[in-house]
Amino acid sequence: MKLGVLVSDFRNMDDTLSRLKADKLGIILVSNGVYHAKVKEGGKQSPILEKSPHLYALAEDLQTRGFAETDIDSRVKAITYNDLVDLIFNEYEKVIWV
Amino acid sequence: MKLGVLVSDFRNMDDTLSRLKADKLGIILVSNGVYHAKVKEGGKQSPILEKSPHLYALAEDLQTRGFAETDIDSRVKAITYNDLVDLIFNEYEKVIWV
Amino acid sequence: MGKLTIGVFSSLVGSLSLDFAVKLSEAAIKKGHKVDFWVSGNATMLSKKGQRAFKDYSALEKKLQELFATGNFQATACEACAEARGYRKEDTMDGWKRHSMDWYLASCFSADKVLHIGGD
Amino acid sequence: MGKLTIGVFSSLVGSLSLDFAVKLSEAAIKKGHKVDFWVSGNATMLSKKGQRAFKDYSALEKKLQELFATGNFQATACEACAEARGYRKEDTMDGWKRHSMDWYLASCFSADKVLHIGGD
Amino acid sequence: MATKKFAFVVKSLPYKTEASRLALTHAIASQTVEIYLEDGDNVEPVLAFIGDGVLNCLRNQKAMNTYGVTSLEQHIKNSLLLDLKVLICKEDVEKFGISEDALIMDAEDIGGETRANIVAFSEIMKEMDSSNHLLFF
Amino acid sequence: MATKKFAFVVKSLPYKTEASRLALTHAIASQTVEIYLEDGDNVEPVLAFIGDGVLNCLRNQKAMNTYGVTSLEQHIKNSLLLDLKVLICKEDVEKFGISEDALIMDAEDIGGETRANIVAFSEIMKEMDSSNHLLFF
Repeated sequence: MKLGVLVSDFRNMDDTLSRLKADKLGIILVSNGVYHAKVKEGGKQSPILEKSPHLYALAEDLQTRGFAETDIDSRVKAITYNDLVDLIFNEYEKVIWV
Repeated sequence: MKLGVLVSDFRNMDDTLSRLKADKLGIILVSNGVYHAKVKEGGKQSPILEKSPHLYALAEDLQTRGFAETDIDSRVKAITYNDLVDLIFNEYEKVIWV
Repeated sequence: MGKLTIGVFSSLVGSLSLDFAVKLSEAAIKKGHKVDFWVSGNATMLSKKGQRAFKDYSALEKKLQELFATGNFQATACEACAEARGYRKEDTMDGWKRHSMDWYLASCFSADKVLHIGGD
Repeated sequence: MGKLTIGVFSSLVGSLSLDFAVKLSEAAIKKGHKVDFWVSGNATMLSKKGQRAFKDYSALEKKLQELFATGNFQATACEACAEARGYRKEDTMDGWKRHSMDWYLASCFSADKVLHIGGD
Repeated sequence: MATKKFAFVVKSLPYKTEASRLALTHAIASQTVEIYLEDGDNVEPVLAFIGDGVLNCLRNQKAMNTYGVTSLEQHIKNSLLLDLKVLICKEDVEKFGISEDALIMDAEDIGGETRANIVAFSEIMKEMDSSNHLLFF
Repeated sequence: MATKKFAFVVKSLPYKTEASRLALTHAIASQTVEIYLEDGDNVEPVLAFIGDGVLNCLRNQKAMNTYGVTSLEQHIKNSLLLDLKVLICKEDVEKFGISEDALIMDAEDIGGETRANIVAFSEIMKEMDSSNHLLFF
C-alpha cells in the first residue's frame, strides 16, 4: 500500500505514525503539524521527520504560523494546495488525516 | 496560594502541572482526566498522581467511562458535583481547568 | 453564600464540557450560591434555541430553564461568536442574554470564584 | 480526472480545518476533479446560512458558492447533527443538501480518493 | 456489482469529543447505504480501535445514567448486533493492562451473535491494506 | 474602588482551536469593562504565554494572506498597543530554541509603546499568585 498521512497536530502523533506500515509512506505536514518541520524541542528535531524519506509541508500553513518555506528542515519539501491534490491523486493509493 | 486544578484530559497534562507552585495544590480529575485515576500504561500509574497528596476524581465522570468509584487508585478520593462545589468555595482560593 | 462565574469557551457540542458546567451550576445553586454562566467560541451553541433532543446528545434546555427559574442563575452568550455562527438574537434560547466579552470580565470581577473552561 | 470525497467531522469553527477542506476542494476542482463534501458533528455548522463575516473568522460562504457554480462540487450536511444543533432545513446555506450518514458512505463508495478529517 | 471495504479506525478517547461516537454511527450507516448504490453494490465496514481508542471498549459505561447520553458501549454493542467486524488492538489492550473480561466482547444481552476480536496491530494493518478507504477518527 | 487582576494564561497552540484567539480578545475586553462596573473599579489583565502557547508569539504570521483571518500576531500587537502586560515564558522560549528577534516583542509599527517581556516561569507564577482569578486557555 502507498499511504499518504496528513499530520495535523504537534503533539501525540508518534503513537499512530510509528506503527503504520506501508510500501511507500508519505508524511504531509498540515495545520499545526507544520511545527514538526521547524520547531526543535531541547535542540532536537521532531522524531516525525525520521519516519519517512517522503516529507512535505503545506506552504500556506507554514506561512500562517510565521515560518518561511526556505527556513524549514531541509528534508521537508514545501508544497501548495495544488501539489497536495496531485499527491493525493497520483502518489498515494490512500490518504489519512491524523 | 491554595490552587485547585481540574485536570480534564489524559494526555499533555504534565507540562503545566509539573510547574505550578502552590502552598496547597489540589488535583481534581474530571472528564477524560479521570483515566489518570485508573489506567496504568506499561504497568505504571499516571505521574499525575505524584503531583499532590490532594487527589480527587469526579464520580460521575468515572462511571461514564466504565470505572467504579471503588476501583481506582487508593490515593484518589471519588467526589460528587456537590463535593466539587465545596472544594471550589471552601478549600481553594483559585481554581483552574487544564 | 457566594457567586461562581463559569466561562465555557471553545468546547465542542458533543463533548461533555457543557454538561459538566451545567451540572456544576445546578449543584452550586442547590447549595445556595449564585452562578453566572458565560459561553464563548463554539460553546455559544449551547444558547441556540430549537436544539432537537437525540439520545446521542445531552439535551440541556430543560435543565437550563430550571436553573433560570431559581433566580440565582444568569447565562450570557458572546454576541460576536453567535453572529459569526449565524445565530441572530431571535435564535437565542429563552432566558439567555447576549453581550460582548466585557460582560464576562465584569462577572468575574464580582465573583468569589471563577471556573474558566478553556481549551478545546 | 477523478472524484475526491472529503469528510469533515467534529472540527471546530474557529479552527482552520474547514478552511483547509474548502481550499483543497477548490484546488482539486481547478485541476478538473470532482469533489463531494460531507460535514458531520460540529463541522455541520459550515452549512448554516447567515454567518456574519468577521476578521477573526474566515468567511467561507462566497468561496462555497463559487465551488457550487462549477457544477463539480456537491456538499451535504449530516441531517441529525444539524437538527441536534437547532438548524432546520430552512437554516441551510444555498447549495447544500442534508442527508443521513449513509450519503457519505455512498459518496466514498464511488470516490477515487477519500480524505476523512476526523478527530477534534 | 462490487463490495468496497472501509476501515473505521478509532484512536480518540470517548466523550471529550464526538469522534469515536461518529465513527460508530457512520460505520453503522453502512446498513442503509444500499439505497444510494446500484443493485449488488455494497459497503463492508471494519471497526478497529487502536491506541487510546481502545478505552472506548471498556464495559460498564454509565453515560446514560450520568449524563443522559448513549454510551459508546451501547454503540459498540449495536455494531456487534448488526454483525460489523470489530477489532481491538492487542498491544494497546496489554499496554493498558486491560483484561478481556473488562472489554465489550459481545452483544449477547441484546441478542447479538457476533463477537469483537482482540488482534495484533499487524492484523489491523492488514485490514487497512485490503480496505478501499481509510477513515481515522 | 478596587482593581482586580486576572491572569490570562495561554498554553494552547494557535489556529487549531480558537483558544488563544479568545484569550486575547477577552483580555482586550478589559478596556471596555468599566461600563459594567462601579466608578473607580477596574480590571487589570495580564497575558502570559507558556508551554506550546509561546508559539503564538512568533513573528511574521501571514494568516490574513493565507486564510483571510486576523493573525495571533495582530492580536498580540493590539494588546501591546493597549498597554496590556504581555509575558512570554523564558524556559519555553529556550526549550524551543527561539531567539528574541523571532518573537513579537513590540507593536512599534502600529504606534505601540509597551513591550512584551520574556520572563522566567517563576515570574509568571508570581503574577498568578497575585491575580484574583486565573483563566487558562
